[in-house]
Amino acid sequence: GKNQNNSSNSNQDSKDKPLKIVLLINGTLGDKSFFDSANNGIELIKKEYGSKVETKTIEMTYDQSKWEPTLQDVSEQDWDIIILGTWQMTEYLEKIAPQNPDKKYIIFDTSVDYSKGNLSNVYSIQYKQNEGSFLAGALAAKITTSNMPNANDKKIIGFLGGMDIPVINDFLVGYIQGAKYVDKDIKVAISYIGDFADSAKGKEMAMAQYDQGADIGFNVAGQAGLGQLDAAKEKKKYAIGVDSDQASIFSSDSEKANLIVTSVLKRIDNSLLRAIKMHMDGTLKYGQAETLGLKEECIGFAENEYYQKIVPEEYRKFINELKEKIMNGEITVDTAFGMDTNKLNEIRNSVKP
Amino acid sequence: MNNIFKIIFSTSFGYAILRVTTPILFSGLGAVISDKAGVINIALEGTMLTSALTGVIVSALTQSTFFGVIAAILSGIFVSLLLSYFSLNLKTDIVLTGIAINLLASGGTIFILYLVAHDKGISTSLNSKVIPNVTIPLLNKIPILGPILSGHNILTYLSWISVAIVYILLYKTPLGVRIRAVGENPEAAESVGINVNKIRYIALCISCILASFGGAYMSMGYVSWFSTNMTSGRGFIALAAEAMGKGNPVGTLLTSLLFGFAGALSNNLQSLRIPSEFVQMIPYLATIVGLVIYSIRKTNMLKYKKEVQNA
Amino acid sequence: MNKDNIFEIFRTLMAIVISLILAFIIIFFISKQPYVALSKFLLGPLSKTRYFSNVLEMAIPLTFTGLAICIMFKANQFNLGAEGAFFMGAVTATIIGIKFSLPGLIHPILAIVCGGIIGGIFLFIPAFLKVKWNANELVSSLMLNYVMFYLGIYIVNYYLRDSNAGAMVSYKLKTTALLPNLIPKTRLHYGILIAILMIIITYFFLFRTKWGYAIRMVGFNSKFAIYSGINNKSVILYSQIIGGIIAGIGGATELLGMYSRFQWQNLPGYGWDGVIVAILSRNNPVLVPIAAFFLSYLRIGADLMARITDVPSEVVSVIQALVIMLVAAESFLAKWKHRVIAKKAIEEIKAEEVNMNEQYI
Amino acid sequence: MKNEILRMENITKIYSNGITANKGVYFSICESEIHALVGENGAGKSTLMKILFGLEQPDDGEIYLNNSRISITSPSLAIKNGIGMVHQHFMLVPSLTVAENVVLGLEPRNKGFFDYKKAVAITEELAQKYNLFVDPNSIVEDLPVGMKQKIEILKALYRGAKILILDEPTAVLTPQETVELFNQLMHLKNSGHTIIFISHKLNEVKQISDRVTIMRNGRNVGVFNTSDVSENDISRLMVGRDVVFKLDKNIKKLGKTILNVKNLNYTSETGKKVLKNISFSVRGGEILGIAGVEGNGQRELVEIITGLRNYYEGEIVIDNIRINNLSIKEIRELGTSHIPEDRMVYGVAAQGTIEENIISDRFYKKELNHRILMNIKKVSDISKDLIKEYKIKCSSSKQKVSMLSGGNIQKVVVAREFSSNPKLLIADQPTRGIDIGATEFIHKKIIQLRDSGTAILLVSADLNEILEVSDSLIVMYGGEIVAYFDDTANVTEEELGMYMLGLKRQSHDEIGRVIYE
Ligand SMILES: Nc1ncnc2c1ncn2[C@@H]1O[C@H](COP(=O)(O)OP(=O)(O)OP(=O)(O)O)[C@@H](O)[C@H]1O
Ligand SMILES: Nc1ncnc2c1ncn2[C@@H]1O[C@H](COP(=O)(O)OP(=O)(O)OP(=O)(O)O)[C@@H](O)[C@H]1O
Ligand SMILES: [Mg+2]
Ligand SMILES: [Mg+2]
Repeated sequence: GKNQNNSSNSNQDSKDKPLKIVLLINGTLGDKSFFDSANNGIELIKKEYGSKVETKTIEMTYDQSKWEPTLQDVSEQDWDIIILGTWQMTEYLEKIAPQNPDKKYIIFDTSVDYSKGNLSNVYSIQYKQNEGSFLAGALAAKITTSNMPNANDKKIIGFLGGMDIPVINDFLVGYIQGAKYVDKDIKVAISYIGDFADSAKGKEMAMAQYDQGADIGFNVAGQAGLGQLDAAKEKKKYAIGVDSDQASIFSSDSEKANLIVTSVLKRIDNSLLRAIKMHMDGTLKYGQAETLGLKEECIGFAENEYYQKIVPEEYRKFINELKEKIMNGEITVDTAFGMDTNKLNEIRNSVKP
Repeated sequence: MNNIFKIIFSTSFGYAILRVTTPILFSGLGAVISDKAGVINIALEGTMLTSALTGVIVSALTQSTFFGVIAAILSGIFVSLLLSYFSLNLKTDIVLTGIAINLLASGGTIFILYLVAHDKGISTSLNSKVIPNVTIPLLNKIPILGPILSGHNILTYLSWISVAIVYILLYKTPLGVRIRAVGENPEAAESVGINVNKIRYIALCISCILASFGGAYMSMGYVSWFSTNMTSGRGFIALAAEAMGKGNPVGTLLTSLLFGFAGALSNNLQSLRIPSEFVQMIPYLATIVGLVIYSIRKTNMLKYKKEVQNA
Repeated sequence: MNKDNIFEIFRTLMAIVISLILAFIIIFFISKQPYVALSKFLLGPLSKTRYFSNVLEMAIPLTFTGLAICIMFKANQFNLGAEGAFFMGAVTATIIGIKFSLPGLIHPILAIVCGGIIGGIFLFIPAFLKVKWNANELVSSLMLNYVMFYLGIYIVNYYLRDSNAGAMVSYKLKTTALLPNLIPKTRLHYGILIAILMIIITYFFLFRTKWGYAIRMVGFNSKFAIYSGINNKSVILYSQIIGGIIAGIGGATELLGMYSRFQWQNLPGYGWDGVIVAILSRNNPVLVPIAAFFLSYLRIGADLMARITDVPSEVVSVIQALVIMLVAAESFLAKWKHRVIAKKAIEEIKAEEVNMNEQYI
Repeated sequence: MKNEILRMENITKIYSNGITANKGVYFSICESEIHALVGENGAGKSTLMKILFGLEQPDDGEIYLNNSRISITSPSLAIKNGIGMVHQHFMLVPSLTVAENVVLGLEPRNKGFFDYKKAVAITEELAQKYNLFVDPNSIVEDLPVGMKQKIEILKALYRGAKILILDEPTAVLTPQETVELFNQLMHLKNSGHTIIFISHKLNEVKQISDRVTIMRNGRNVGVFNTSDVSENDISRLMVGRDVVFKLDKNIKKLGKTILNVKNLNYTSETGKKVLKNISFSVRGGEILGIAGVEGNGQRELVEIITGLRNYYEGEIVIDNIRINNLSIKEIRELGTSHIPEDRMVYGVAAQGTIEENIISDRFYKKELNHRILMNIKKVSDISKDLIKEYKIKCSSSKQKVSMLSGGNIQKVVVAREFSSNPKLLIADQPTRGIDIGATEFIHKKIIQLRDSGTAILLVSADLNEILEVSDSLIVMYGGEIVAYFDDTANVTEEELGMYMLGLKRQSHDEIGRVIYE
């Protein structure tokens, strides 16, 4: 009763009342990865629209038993748009969204199953992280076969994953494909830390990869992956960051920053701002999923000062060409989504050092 | 298989073992002291986490590694006081107190990190200091041993020295005798005028100080930042190492090394594409197996003795 | 109800009040809306059926692990493997729920039974190592937790993984395997009945059967038990196996009641919570649900506070820790209690003396 | 009258479980006296002394030392005030050496380190001075009780105790050791120490003390010059009635052999040969006593017969069944009962209720179980009957055993072990540390059991008891049987003492008679 009144009121008065947006984080902030990026999206939205929006971010923590109740709660409150992310939330959303047809939902990094019907109030955003990591793989392959100062003559590159899960493997598959695109004989040392928190273990594993002959590694492991950057500094080898511009995180430590050749960026913030803009314009396609990649600038490559400085121009040009090729569909990058474990193992074994 | 041996017999692997061992050894020694005093310190994990954060924050604020470490230790002492007050004065079950403190530390550190660094994950926005590595002059020249033993973090060396310190403390000082007496027969200790609670306070305090060194090592040596829950169960592994080392400082050193070995092995084997779940199991399986071997040997020795005697 | 119990209740209430005051002080410093925050914390769970149901939902797994640990602690076996057994119970239920086709009632029962069996088998390991070679069960069970975790993850990852899913999760369980909801519009499921049943069984087992008696005697004084002819080793074995079974059943129940597929990527932590519950309930199965409810209420209240107000969720764990430590503080107010008892006794003695003197006169 | 040195006035102590242990007690001692403190189990003696030693805090009352009021809130303050205490239960740290135990808490130091050499020297010096010879370097857990007793006294003396509290020091000593201790006490007294001496053995009280304070039910019921009162007077004041000191025994009616031990040899974990070729047997209706100084193999013998220890050589037969490979339960099912030496370690689960403790040997039996569940009414009835029969002082059958006094705890053990209709009873120190009333009661029960045909093996360090209660007797020394007496009536304490200390031994043939078949 009361809630419905509230929400219909807010719909009527939407002209003068601010647009109320809530972001649900099914984890905690501080991951330097997509939750932080999503939260940054909210910041961007605030910056863009000021008092025209009212926002809130709720951390639901990693305890899964809390996720559904929270989603249900905010759906009953007077929010206009509810933003949430990750595949794990899809089932709850598929259940709750139809019960609250007057609410709008934006879900990122996954898509709801629209064939279930009644989801015309849900907009899904997916990312082509494999495109970004394809470029990372290609760059890594170029570097390991180069005679850059910290490169060796072994054709081994590293991949440090947080956990053996589809999103991470989507990065991996693109990475391997990119590396092989450059040189068929590239080997990839692959390690999974087992969680996203233990940066010391991340460092250990990265050290092990460097010891085994890798001269560049790509970390896709949230904060645990940052251990790789320490390892790179200690072993004087290269690293590629993920999600946020990791070289700039360590800009105060130039020795380290100078080894981080680039970072693959998953711009959830951009994608959310884009979505809200489209919502304001009335062009957002609720009831549909979109997959955003390099083209939409939702996947990016940190072309910062370090990139310019460390990576020879020749390679940068090469990467730019690849980027073009991916954007215009000349190259299609494989994805780990929907790939079964055997196929994945086959790929991983094919590059075993 | 070949690859595995190549890895195991490399000096960098040996070096890695010692690096992985350090925090476990510190906490394990901490567990030795508290165990000897008859108070099980489950809060080692929380203590490490707390001091890891404190070290980072204070070293960033003061721009001094030294003060960072000192502050890390002070925070460890603070945790020990909390633990002692509740478990010794208010008689809260010490295991429960330990669990509660771990809970408190895991949430509290994130909260404080957020207050200080406006970040809930990692302290990289703080320009914190690191404890340097040192090359040991002559040692580093020796082939094989040199690269394994030299060039470690100061705290790694301190952890080895701590084994001796803890040994001397327990077996060669009046305090040590009292700690052991209190652990073994508190009534007896009380009856000779020893203040049992005071000794336990002291033991828990030393225990937490040792764990603090482990914590400081994590965030100011192992890596150069604090990140949430970065200790990832090392405090519990230390408890296991202590129990397996039968509460003996030297035994604890050996079992910590075993852990370090298994941990380093698991970190290295990953890239050989053995299912990661199994590789990650290695350290824990190794402990269980180690524990069993140790226990079997002990049981057999007893049996053997009997048989010989009664033959 | 005797005087001691009254005092216990009073002491517990005082501890709760004091820890709430502490909580309030903390909240006051960090929140711009401290009164709202506190009222959400305290009363939030009662404000909606759904919230209250959340409390009950969470109390279910806590009850299971609490009971499991209760039995093991009662036998003085410091086995912390309930965490892993719970996890493996859930994995087992997942296997049964996916790979078997069975009619409605039988399917969950089979899944839960198998979950229990697997839990029991795993906790048999530390027990066996202890009996056979006197290996410390605390260490082996602590380590075994990790082994069980990685094994479970391996099974899900390699045999049950839904490759269409965007995360490392299993296929959906067959709907016949799920435990239906008890009250519509909430998530409260039939598992609560299983939990209640388990409380009753555990209570009777511990206090009314010869096996329970043996467990308690071994726990009190194992030398006494041995001397009396009780088979210490078998008690050590079966107490831990039963603990594992209960934890395994708990894991299976939680999975079938609350989830439609397996999706844990970490140990869910109910094992440690079970230790808290067992200690708070002083290893008494009858008090386990109360302790579980208390802990669960605290958490749901704190969640609501964090969700609705500006108090960050991390502060919640700080407050929780304080509450738990104070509530379990045995000596808290003990001096005061002693003074009350002593005063009364001294009066009685004086009265006795007067009587005696009168007799002489 | 000598000078009063210490006075406790109006002491009241209430334990937090509600038990009032001392009710307005007045207690005073003089310089250089030996002052006995007697009373039944639970009368409050230990509590009063613990208050004096700072281990417990009184709820009311004052303490005056040399007429100035002091407050003793911790043992260390008591020690500072020159008060030392030797506890009823040893307060030693088993894994430490004698010297370490002696100096614990007041350790000699050398540059901050523990000076072990000095500790040894101190111990030796003290031992010399007070004639209390011990080996400073041995580990305490390996030592016999007599030795432990000496360490306890040395501990107190090392701390400069002028007032020495001895809580039942003789309960575990042989007559010779007691004599030795008394010599030492006299020596101490003459060198200006004051000794408070707690004992249940009134003959000792008569023998050694100058004055005696009698406690009953938490109160002081009188102080006397020891020479003015007889043992009977004391016991009457203590118990409130006359106590019979002489046991009436029927002539034994011997049955068939129940226990037969043949060529038993046993080596301990530490490699010491503890039992050497022990053979004897006990028949139904007979009480065979085993005398011996503690640590001469009696404990191991008992533990082997009852199944608590294995890996031995030789053969043990109970009621015609070889028990070498039987479990404790099976041995008990043959009709064996066992009163263990240390009731707190083996005899009871202190945290359990009286009921739970009473059924520990029979809880699994059909009569106490319906199918799955136990028959709690039956359990409760059995317990109530036994509480009544054995006069166990308690508030209910559901009371925790830890709240009972020592004597009543022992009665719980005795009630359980006697009520299973044993064919064989092993009674190991059945009355150690309990008062005369309870001792008398237990002795009577043992004899009752014997008269009903049970074979009884009685192990005791209390010679009085051994001679009074047992029919025949063996003496153990150094793990061997060194003497056998067919009839205890023909043995004197002194003679027994000679065998116990290894000063005398019988010929092979004489001992051989202990095997009847
Ligand atoms: N720590 C304690 N807590 C509770 N009650 C106790 C405690 N110690 C002793 N009591 C009780 O106080 C009463 C007096 O005990 P106390 O030990 O002083 O007796 P006692 O005269 O020394 O007896 P005994 O001759 O058996 O040694 C007993 O009823 C006993 O159960
Ligand atoms: N904390 C306690 N709570 C309850 N009862 C206790 C406690 N401590 C001791 N008692 C009981 O009180 C009695 C007296 O205890 P105390 O420690 O004074 O021994 P004691 O008098 O020297 O020994 P005993 O009574 O066996 O001769 C014992 O029977 C003991 O079991
Ligand atoms: Mg290369
Ligand atoms: Mg006493």
